[in-house]
Amino acid sequence: MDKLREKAAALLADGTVTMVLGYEEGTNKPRPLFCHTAEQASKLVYSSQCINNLAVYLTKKEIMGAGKVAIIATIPTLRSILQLSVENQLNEDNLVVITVTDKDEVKQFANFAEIEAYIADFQLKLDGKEQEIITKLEGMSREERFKFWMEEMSHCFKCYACRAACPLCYCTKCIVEENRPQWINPWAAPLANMEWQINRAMHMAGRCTGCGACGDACPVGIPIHLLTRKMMEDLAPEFGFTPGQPSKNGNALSTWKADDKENFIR
Amino acid sequence: MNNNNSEFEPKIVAFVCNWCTYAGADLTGTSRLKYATNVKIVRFPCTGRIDFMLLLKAFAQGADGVIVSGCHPNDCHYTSGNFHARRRWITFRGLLDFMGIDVSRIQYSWVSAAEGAKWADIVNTTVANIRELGPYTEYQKVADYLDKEDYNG
Amino acid sequence: MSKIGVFICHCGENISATVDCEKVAQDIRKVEGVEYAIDYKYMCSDPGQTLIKDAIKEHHLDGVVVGSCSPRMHEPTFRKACAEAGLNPFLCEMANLREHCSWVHEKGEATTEKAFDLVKMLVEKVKRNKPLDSIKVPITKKALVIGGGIAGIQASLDIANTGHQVILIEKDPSIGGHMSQLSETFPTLDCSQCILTPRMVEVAQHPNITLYTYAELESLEGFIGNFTAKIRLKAKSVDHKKCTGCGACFQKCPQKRIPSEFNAGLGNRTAIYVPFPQAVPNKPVIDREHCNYYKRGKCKICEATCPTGAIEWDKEDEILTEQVGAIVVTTGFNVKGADFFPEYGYGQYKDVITGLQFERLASASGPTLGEIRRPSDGTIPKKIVFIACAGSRDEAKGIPYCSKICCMYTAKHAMLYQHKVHDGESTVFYMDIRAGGKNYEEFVRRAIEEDHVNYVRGRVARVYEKNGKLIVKGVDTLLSGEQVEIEADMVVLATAGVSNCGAEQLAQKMHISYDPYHFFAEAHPKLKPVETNTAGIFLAGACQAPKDIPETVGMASGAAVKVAGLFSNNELVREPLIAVVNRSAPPVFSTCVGCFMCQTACPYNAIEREEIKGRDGKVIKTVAKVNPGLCQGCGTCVAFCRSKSIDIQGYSNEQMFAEVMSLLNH
Amino acid sequence: METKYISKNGLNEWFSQIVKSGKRVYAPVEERGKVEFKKVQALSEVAEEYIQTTQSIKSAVFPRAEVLFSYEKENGQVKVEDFNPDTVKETVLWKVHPCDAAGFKPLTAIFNWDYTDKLYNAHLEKTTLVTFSCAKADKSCFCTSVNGGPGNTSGSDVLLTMLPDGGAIVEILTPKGEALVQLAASAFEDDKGEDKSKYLADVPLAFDLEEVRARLATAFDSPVWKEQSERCLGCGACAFVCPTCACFDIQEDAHGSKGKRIRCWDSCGFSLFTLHTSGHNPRAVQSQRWRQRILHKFSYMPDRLSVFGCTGCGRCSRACPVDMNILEHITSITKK
Repeated sequence: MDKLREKAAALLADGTVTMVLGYEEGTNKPRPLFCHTAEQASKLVYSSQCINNLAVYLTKKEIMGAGKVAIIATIPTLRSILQLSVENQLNEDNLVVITVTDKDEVKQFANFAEIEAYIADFQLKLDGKEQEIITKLEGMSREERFKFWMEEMSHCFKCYACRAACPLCYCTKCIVEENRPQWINPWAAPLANMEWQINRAMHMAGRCTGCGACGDACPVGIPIHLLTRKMMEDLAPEFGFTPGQPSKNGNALSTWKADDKENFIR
Repeated sequence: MNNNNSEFEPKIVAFVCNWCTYAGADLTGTSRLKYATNVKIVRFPCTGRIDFMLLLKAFAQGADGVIVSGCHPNDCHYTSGNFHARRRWITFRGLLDFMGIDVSRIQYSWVSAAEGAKWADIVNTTVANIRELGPYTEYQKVADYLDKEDYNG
Repeated sequence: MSKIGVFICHCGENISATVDCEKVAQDIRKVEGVEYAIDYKYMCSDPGQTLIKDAIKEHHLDGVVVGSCSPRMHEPTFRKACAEAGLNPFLCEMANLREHCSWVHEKGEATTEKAFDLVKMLVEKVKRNKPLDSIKVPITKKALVIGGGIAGIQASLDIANTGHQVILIEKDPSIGGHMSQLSETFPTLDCSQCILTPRMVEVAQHPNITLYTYAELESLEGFIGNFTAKIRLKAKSVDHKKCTGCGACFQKCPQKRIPSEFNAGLGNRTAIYVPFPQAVPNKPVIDREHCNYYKRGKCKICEATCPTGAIEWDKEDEILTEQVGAIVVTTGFNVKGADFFPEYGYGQYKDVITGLQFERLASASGPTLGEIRRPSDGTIPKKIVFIACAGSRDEAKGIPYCSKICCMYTAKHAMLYQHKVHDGESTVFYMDIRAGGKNYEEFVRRAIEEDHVNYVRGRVARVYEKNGKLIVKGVDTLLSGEQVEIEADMVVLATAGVSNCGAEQLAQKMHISYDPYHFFAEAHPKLKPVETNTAGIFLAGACQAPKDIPETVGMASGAAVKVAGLFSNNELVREPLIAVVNRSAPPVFSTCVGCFMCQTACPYNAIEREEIKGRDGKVIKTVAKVNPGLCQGCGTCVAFCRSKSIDIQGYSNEQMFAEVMSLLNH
Repeated sequence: METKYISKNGLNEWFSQIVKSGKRVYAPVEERGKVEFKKVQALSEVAEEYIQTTQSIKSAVFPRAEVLFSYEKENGQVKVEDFNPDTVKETVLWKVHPCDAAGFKPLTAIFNWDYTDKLYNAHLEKTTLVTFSCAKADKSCFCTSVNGGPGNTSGSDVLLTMLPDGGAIVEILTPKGEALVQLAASAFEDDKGEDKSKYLADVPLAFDLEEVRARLATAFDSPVWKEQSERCLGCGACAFVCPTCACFDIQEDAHGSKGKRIRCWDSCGFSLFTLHTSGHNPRAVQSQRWRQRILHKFSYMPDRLSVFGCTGCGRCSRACPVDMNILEHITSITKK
């Protein structure tokens, strides 16, 4: 922890960066911290409890400003950074990416390519609880699954915390805000909620890096992250992607292969 | 399910590309082959243009079934629009199924401009299939929730 | 509030026999926004069209729906009629009441109801139509042809003869390509150079053709009608303006043992060289890799012998920038060489050669002056074996396709051999004989029947040397199924035709697609065989797939006509049914976030990057921009764009949404 | 009004009489690991062990989405079917917390400020609040700092304070409450004179509300908003769980020639909330939206409506994905 604070303080003190994004102690668990001065760096913490995906702030102009910024990134954050870079949302020269390794060492990446090499060693796996719900759902009849999701969706009040917490939901105008035509009804109701989630999942297809921030953010506890995770699990082998590892040559929906399956097409 | 399936007339919307299936359906007409009136065709330039949301909107608006049809692989007027569409369908189907939406109500097909007879067959079998499945009330019920007194916000 | 006019056609009785047209017209009047509705016997007739035109003027209509036959039939007719009445033609839509309704349903209420629904759907669409103007793209009437083989020569001459300027670039020191290497050509056995060289000369002398040999495409930007090509003129080290082509230099050049590319390695050339006697231009270049001076800093014998002082030792590559309106890619193919067939002993035994090498042996201008002699000892082979499908149609070799020309040239080779070596004995091992083409089958039959070439259906397993003979081991799968073993003096492999080296990089430079074997991809396998997916770039010849000379020439002329067609107008006029990226008020400017995933989705590379700059010139954001010259209007990007920032004119999100909603609203 | 005692059995009896009367009863129910208000039939369904429901009960009077009126066009005529207050059902909200009940006061003030909202008032009129004093609190609770408390009666019709014997002290506060008690009058006994404060949770005073108000009066241009809101993601979770947030949007659910006009929840935290058609946004950045949220609750509402827009329930702090702890933020303002 001291090494991390020292590193952050040094970056700020020598003017390398104007801000360091990291974590501080919060009410129940660590929360995002924005250090603008070397003194503030003393508040930095880092542990497995740090679950917010800080990459979400990298596309917010009002937060980032024009200067160079450092980010203390967890593995999920690193994945998101890579995906954002593939999608032309980051300027490699304006970003210092730091992580804390398993051995508690502070590691600064020279470039995005180095991040790519680093995260290749970390396999993205569904945790037991998630797998359990997915297995349960797969065991259900279709009607039961529909009931399950409708019940879940009936709790959604469209606060869009899922969207706000997701580093890859960075559109200037979200489809739910589009009203010519009004693709998705803007009020909270089971169908309108489900249409939103279907859109979110489709928009995440081949892009989601599986950080789970959407599910963590949902104040009413809908396991929405399963939708994007399930898509990842299903599409990766189908289309030859590695879950959690961004593909530079387009994503699941912007590319195709001549031998994609078509057993469902007459 | 509807008890009067014999009287049930399914509402089916067909989303087709201009160059193959629309032309194929034209050929069905020129060949005077007959099919059920339940299906209405919406013309798109290419299957690549068909937004998945339009399918959902059709169901929400009361469609009981949907046909999506375009050029056979390698026949796309735009070379690869149908390949992109196929990808999208694979992805979309998987998601819908996981959410419990009845994907058997969506008939995907390749119908070329020369396959007038195939188009008539696709329409007729889809109508029969949807007639068998009954109206998609499961979906339509949630679509107009606002009239449901029990909905607790 | 819209003022839509609806015109229901009876089509004689084609529609009215099953649809109550009068009722449809009556009912549609009640639909909001419908100002006028009428039914008529023949809408497409003159009086019918007049009906529409009058109604547009009288009722100030801002949209028209014609309920009649398929729009694929009469859309242009009715749009033209609307335009004549002063209504933007893209405010006219057609409901398909004939092919999609009256002809496929029985008479009845349901049929009339469906007809009404179809008309209503189009009414809802047309309410959201926008007046559109055709897209006009200026055209630079100059073509670039890449590759100076027979395809490039033919395309250049054809384009030049229509009066347009052509720039032909060739990477080698001379044009001519593979065809110039061939001895005689099937199925007529006329001498290849005799028919080719006049064309080469014509190219060189044509006032409309600018020829750059020893030149390659460096980069390509722009779009149809408006390409900017950068061409690298490789340093020839000889000033061709001064050089008279006397040949003194290469006679004196001390580097004499460089394998000649033209002779497929069977002969030698010097470091300063003209690839072959009939080369165009017939002036030498210095091969710097082998030149003593460039290698060791000493020699300059050529400079000493040159009577005009044409040698330019310090010459550097030049980059030439040319504006062109269309490009024809004719970069040809190659044949698989050495190391690819260890089991056939190629590269190991001197007398196992490729078909191309055999061409050089059989050519009167070749290293043996047309006599078939073994490369190893110069003797005349008495027994010769030809192996077809060497590599082709072999999944294990990674070449599953048929190279198409080998069956024919193998028959030709065997025939030429029999003509030249009267007491010789030739055997052809083949898998199938593919002789589809005018007089092709007859040609093969002649080889077998008149020249007594021994055709054995079967694969050769191995070729090895024993006592100075090449032992060819194979199986006759047609007759006996038994092992065949032939002691041959020479073996000729009909090696697979493959894409030219560098094809992939060239395709990427031009943004055209290519297949898994790096042959360039045509826009449509049947209907657009000479077009690529990038508008304005055309293909001809074996760069698209292996093909023979007649096919290549035909394709080249086809491509030339496409170019000439394009150049026949000052502007390219296109239907405006293309995608557009939205623009909105500052500070957003466009809802496009610049993820550029649409770029990978677009089949036409029509999506570019545009920087939106503030008054201070600083880039505010980078967004997608559709190049109207390239977009073909498929709409794949539209369905793909997450933020709906890209939309397609004529099939917009609002239009399609309204159509679907209207179909189900009752 | 009147204080009574009700035994454990009496409570059961009263509850079943309420259900029997045909009124809808909403109470906290534990499901999917969350406690939320839900329609119930039996007291046994009601959750026991929890601090706070995730969402407030404001949806009982201000639903997430509600039809203002419906219309149909035919032959050029428009037929409008207005909201009918008679369709609103009698509803009992059972086991509401005092901070939730307190939220009804600012809500009522908002919906009757410059315009008397027919829908809101119709719901309110038919709603009876049976509030339970809080015996437990967590570190997000701060009702005592915003004029409330774990046994506060504001907004309630009946306030129950549970006793160790399973019975409860019953404070009947309004005629509506009295009417509800009358459904099972025999279940109630005379007040036993117990002091309810013994059974209330300890919620320490964190800040001086008037001091906050005074400081905010001059804080519009303070850098504090940017500092506090840096991590704010701009979602609407805080507003939607809040018992007093009342922002709404009016939307159209149109289907061809018919449709409905719908009122649905909105949030000042969304950037779209104040976006003009021109593209201009008077609250262009999140810090401005955060400032609006705080000033509205702690400055504008007391100025205009004489009631604070915060009841100290702490739901926003618990719901926030990035721990925008309102208690911490407000406290820090008093310390600046």
